[in-house]
Amino acid sequence: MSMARTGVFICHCGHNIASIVAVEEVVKFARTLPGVVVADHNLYSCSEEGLSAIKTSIKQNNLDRVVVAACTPRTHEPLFRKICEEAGINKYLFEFVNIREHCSWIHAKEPGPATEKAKRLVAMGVSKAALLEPQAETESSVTPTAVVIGGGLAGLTAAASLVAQDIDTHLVEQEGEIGGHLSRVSVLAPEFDESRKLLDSLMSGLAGSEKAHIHLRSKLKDVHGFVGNFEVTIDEHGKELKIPAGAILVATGAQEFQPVGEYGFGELQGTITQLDLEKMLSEGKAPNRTVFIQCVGSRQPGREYCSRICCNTSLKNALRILDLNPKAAVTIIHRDIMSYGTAWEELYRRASERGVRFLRYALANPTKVTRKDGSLLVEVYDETLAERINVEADVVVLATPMVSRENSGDVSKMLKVPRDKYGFFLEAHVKLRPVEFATDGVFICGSARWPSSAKEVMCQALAAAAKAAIPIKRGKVIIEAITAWADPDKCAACGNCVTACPYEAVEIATQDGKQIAKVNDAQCKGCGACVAACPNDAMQQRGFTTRQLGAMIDSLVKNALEAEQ
Amino acid sequence: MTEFEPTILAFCCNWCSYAGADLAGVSRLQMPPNVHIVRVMCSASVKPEYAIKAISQGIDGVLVLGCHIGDCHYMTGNHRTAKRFPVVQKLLEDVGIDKTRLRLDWVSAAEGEKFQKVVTEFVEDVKRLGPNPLKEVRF
Amino acid sequence: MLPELAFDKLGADLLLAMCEGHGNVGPIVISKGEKMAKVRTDVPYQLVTILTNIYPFIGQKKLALLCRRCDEKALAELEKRGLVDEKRVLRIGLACSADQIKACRCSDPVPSVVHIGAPGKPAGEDELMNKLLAMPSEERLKFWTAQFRKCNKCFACTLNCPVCFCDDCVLEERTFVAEKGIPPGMSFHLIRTFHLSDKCVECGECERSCPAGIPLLTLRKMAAKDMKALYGFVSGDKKKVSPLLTTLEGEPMEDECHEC
Amino acid sequence: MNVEHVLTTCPYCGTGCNFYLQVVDGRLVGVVPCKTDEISLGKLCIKGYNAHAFVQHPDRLIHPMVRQGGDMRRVSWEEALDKLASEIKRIRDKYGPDSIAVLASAKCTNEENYLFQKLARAVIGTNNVDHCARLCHASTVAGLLYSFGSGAMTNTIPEFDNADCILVTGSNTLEAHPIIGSRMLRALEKGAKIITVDPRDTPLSRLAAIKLNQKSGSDIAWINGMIKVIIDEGLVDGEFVETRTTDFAKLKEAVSGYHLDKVESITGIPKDRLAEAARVFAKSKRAMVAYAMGITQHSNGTDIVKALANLSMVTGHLGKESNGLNPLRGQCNVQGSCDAGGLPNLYPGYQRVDDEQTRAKFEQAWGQRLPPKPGLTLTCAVKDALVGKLKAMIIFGENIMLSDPDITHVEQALKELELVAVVDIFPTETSSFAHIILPAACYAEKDGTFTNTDRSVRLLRKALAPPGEAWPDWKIACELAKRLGANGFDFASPAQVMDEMAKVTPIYGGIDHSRLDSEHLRWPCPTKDHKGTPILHTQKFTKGLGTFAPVHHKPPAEEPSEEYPFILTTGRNLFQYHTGTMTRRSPKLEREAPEPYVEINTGDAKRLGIVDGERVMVSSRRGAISLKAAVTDRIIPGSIFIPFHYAEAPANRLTNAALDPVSNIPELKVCAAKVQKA
Repeated sequence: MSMARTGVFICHCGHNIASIVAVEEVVKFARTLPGVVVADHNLYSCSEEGLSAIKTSIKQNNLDRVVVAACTPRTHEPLFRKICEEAGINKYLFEFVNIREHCSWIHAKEPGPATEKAKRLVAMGVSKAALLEPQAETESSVTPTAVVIGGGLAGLTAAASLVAQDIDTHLVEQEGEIGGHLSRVSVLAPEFDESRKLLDSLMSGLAGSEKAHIHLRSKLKDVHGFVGNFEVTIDEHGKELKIPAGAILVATGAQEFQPVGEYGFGELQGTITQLDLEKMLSEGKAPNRTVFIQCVGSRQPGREYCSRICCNTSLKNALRILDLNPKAAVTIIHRDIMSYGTAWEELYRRASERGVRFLRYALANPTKVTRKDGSLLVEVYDETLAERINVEADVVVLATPMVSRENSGDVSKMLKVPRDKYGFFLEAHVKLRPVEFATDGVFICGSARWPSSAKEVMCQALAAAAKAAIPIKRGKVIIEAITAWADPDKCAACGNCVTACPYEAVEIATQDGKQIAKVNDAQCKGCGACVAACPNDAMQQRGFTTRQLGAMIDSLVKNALEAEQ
Repeated sequence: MTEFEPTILAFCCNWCSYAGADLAGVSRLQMPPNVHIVRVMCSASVKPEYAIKAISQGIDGVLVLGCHIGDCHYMTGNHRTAKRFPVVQKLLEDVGIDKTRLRLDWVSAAEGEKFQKVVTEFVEDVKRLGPNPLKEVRF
Repeated sequence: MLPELAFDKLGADLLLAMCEGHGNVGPIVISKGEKMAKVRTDVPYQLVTILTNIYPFIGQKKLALLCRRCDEKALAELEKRGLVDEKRVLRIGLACSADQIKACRCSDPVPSVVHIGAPGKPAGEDELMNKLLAMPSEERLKFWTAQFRKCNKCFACTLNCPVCFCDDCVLEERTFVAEKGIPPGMSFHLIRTFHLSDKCVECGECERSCPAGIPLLTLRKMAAKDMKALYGFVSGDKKKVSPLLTTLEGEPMEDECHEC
Repeated sequence: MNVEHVLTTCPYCGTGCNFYLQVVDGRLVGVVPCKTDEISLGKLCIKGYNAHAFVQHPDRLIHPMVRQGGDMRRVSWEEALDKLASEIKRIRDKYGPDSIAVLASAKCTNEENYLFQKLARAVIGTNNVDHCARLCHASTVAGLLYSFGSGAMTNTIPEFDNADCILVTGSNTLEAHPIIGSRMLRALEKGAKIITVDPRDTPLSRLAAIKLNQKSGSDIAWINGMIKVIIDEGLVDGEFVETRTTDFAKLKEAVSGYHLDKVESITGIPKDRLAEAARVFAKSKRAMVAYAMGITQHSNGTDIVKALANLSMVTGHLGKESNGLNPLRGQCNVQGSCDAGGLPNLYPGYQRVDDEQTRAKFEQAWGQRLPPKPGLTLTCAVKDALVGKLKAMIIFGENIMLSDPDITHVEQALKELELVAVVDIFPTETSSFAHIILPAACYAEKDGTFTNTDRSVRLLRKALAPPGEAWPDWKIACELAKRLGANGFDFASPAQVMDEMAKVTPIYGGIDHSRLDSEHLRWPCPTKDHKGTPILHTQKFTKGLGTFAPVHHKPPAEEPSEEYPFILTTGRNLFQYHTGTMTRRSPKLEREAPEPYVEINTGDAKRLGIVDGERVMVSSRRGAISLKAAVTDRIIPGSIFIPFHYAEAPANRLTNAALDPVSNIPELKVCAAKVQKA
């Protein structure tokens, strides 16, 4: 292998880097590094001028490695990779060095040491770059079918959107009927629309189309394959059905927490949950004296999160009670009312105007509910008045949080997608990839991710459907070349990698008479777990080979330690 | 005699700790300039061999940072990391190298402060230990 | 009697043992009908290693070998990784003599079935290990660097190791063992110790075959102690997956791991 | 299905470790150490563990070839041998027998070397038989014959275990003789003091109690300096000197001028350190000296060896267990090839060809008139070829195009020759000049014996058949002899050859293969009931009284100059062996040391602006080579070191063919060189 021809480009990032790191000095240093044929600096590497400068330099010096020392690869790597491609070299021959977030910005008071560190970081990058290899991204075809798991508002909305885009869509619902919570709630705040109407319009979208396939009383049983080529096995009341699919949407929603034992729930007649109340109201029954208790079972040790929708639901239902029964007395006992946004805050105002009583309690002084001659007695210590108040009620509504579905664990295992510690699913990136999972081709929407209002659920569902439609419409998926491979000469077929892989992407196969590990590129997510598990350095990850990382360590040793002496 | 400035190598996973380090930067959280980050996709891909190689060659400390348990981008990657590195620490201890020179910790993408804290603490710890004795050893 | 046991009772095609010849004691492999010289169990050849050398060539043949407790464990580690087929490897239980047990500081000397020799008592803990662990770490480092300085990179420790299964050893590469000629230095020995931490069966062959007389078995025992302390893991059990490959499930998920 | 473990002897250094070759159905699959072997104790070095790797390499020579015009043509054995025989006849008839030289081989067995020299002397009719011992220990043989009367290790390898003091000089023992090195490490563990004297840091010197870095070519100065200290401080073993030696007065006189300041200025060794070393060595109860090429490969090598003999005698460290002077022989059978008479002036067993009675004995035994005058040494043969005095070389398994000094001259010499016949296992730099190439069997493919450096005669046992049409060298020698019309070459096996050799070689008198199969025998072993001799000179020296030789420091033939400021010294590394014919075809060894390099001191490198790993040009008055710089403080300033294994940058392009007048050993260890950025 001939010596690499590396170009190094140090970014001033205006003052962000240059005001701390002596950029010219780093450039001079870079020129002394092995394989570096040109080192230069730009005011803003990511600007038009910056980019074209790099491009010209690549061509003029016929570079085959490019190192940019600037900000973070997490935001800018794609941009510079693109420039490399435009300049005619493989984009995987690019290496990013972060001297802003990881240097100038965090050593603002030590320009000297920061400059030295920047040099070492650049040297490490250059030493890795020298060992980079061009990579070809693999393509694989996509089955033009989507599977939506969950027939609630999220699932329905997503499915309707997919069908509208003329995509074969299977909707898998475990209950006997479509709708989920939507069919148990009569009106949707803040506009007080009838949920029935919404449900019907969504259903009508599906009913007519031969693209829509609805599976009731069906459970997810098994999932194999990878983006574009999944095989989803479901159990449709007893009989097994295999669905080939290109994308999978998780819309399994959440469920209402049953506060058994709290505030006499289950023992004291009259203590109910929001869904019980929804049922009463839908039958036109509105109690005379109602007390809502908020945050029952949430925002407390063990379940720290705020369920986000309970306050608004209580406000909505308080107003509905007053609509049906203007004389009714309604009290909301809360820890603080979370009616975020204009519309919800408006509800809060109306509720207070119409005499809904708000009492604030603290976790430290729990509210007590007892039965006293025919009615319920709610004893609450009001934090604002700093005194104990007794409220009598016919109905005490316990506003409990949405919790993750018991079976979300199984779904997580089958789809190999992560959950947080409360059992809600974790998206790939909270800002950059909010409706996707790290696992390509699997998407998330609705309360399965986090308790959400109907509006939010629908936004997410539409977003997820749009995202899922991309590979299907494109007809192929491109797999980033950070996948692993096994060096057949070194592999001893000990199977460590097979055990270590979270994605069943590695198997021991026979290749010309020898047992060796084989990686399925499309299934490999490039985590590198197999690399660390391999005792013999046979397993390698593209773009992160042990030789590349080893070279970075050697470089640091050379430039930091040998400098010392 | 100027104060001893340790050379420290850090491995950060792309999804959490590296992002956490970025956040620390964006938030201008100041910390000592001894730490050099190598980006990997997941802490599970960090071979103990790297730490051993670095420490054997005289690097004063090695930091391995991953996502919090349960938040791994690859589900259980960091579980393996959590299983692996305590063993390496023990082995270092067995041959007489202070295990403090190798630290494993978790930093999420939202924990700029945690990143700053871990880095600052670690640099302090290693300073307290003094230079890696293997620097002096001639084999 | 050994051939009868191997061929007639156990139904083996080949028998691997060590016996006298040319004024020495060495390994032999015979098939049914061939006669063998006097068997010498007092010379501890690492028969599992010899087996793994020839294993790829013996096809579907069944091979019986003299099997000490540590050999059993080594075979378990290999079977666990699908590297040998237990149906093709038949064990003739060999109980180690008191001297051998002492030499290996062996705590688990008795094979599951004893065909030859009398079961011996386990030896106490490795004295050198305890001495070293009691030292201040600077002393300990001094000790090991002095030992490792003698290393002449012959690879006897890997070549003779029954559970080292790689043909090309990572220690031969420059990726992790920096090029500093001989001796190879600390990384060589630490990496090897780590690689063996979840499979070493403490047969002591590395120490016996080390021309430099480095107390490698003691180092292995230290690692074994660590694995036990951390994960209650003891290698040599076919059913136990290496803790280095499993998740934390079933164990406390210590989130902040500040003992790290 | 047939699995065999064949006990045999290692083909590399002179330690002579025994191990088992693992053979599965004729396939060589591995090496297993022999735990009961008295020499190796079941330990091997990396070369030993890889001794199987090259045997079945595709490059092996598998059929005879004859040059036709430019290229080599495959022919039958018949044709090849007939051609060789007729060529030899032609040249002998035209120019006389002394125009032909036979190169025996330190890689071949005793039996084969016996046949080679018999072929030369009794069939071709010349004493022109020599081999690479000329390049390694010729000066030892000459020097120790003078001092003791016998040129071999006085003690045995296991005895190193129990020494209190080991003085190692000019030997990189852990790399060149690793298993002897491991014996020294055992001694170290028991508290022995190791003293090293060398221009380089070696793996062993780093463990030494006293490490002295000397300037190359200053050996006699420090040795005499030590002896002076010993005499001045009354540390002489008076009784030993009195009863066992002669010419002490001469020695005393000779060393009197070696004041430590003067010595320090010549050698660069701090005087107090040298004095300390002298005391430690003299005062130790059991002290052994081990040395190798660093001592012998000098233009005054014989004198240096004598100086070491003086040091051992003056301290009485001789003739007792773990007390002695021990030249470490570098090749598996370099000791044996000398024992077997592969030398121009000596018959088997160090019997002089210019001695009437001896010659008569051999003429009688071989039924042939034998030439009286000693033949050409290897180094002189090359010189004679250059001037057209020598016309033919029959080369058994040597690669003089890499191993000999100043190979530019060797190359010209080979081109001058009318007949170059090479018998080898692989194509070599030398065979590319051959008119006839004959494929030989390697150590694993034949029976025979090697004699290791401590005089143990060790059996080789055939583990598998030679590849293709290859023959063992003994058979080739016999078939050739027959075609030259000789009798007395009808041997059915090497065992029979050994029986004949034993008859005419007193020190091997009691040795035969059936004994060796189960016994460990060291020569001298005169009779069948003799158990062999571990320690030499116990009661008296072979020659009677040990003789002190008054020797003086003499600067090397070539000293650093303006233009060539460095002293170049050459040697081996752990992983490669000699000209690399075998090791470079063993993947694991080649991987460890894949390319040539020159070791240069950190300070010198800085001065020349050379960084580690950079390509540099090293040149001497004889040539230039380009290779990688290995910048290190493990070599003293002003000296550079190049291993001689690598054909792509042959150290011997640079080395000086200046010869030691007595032994004709070339000064491979010192020449003036310069280093430049390439």
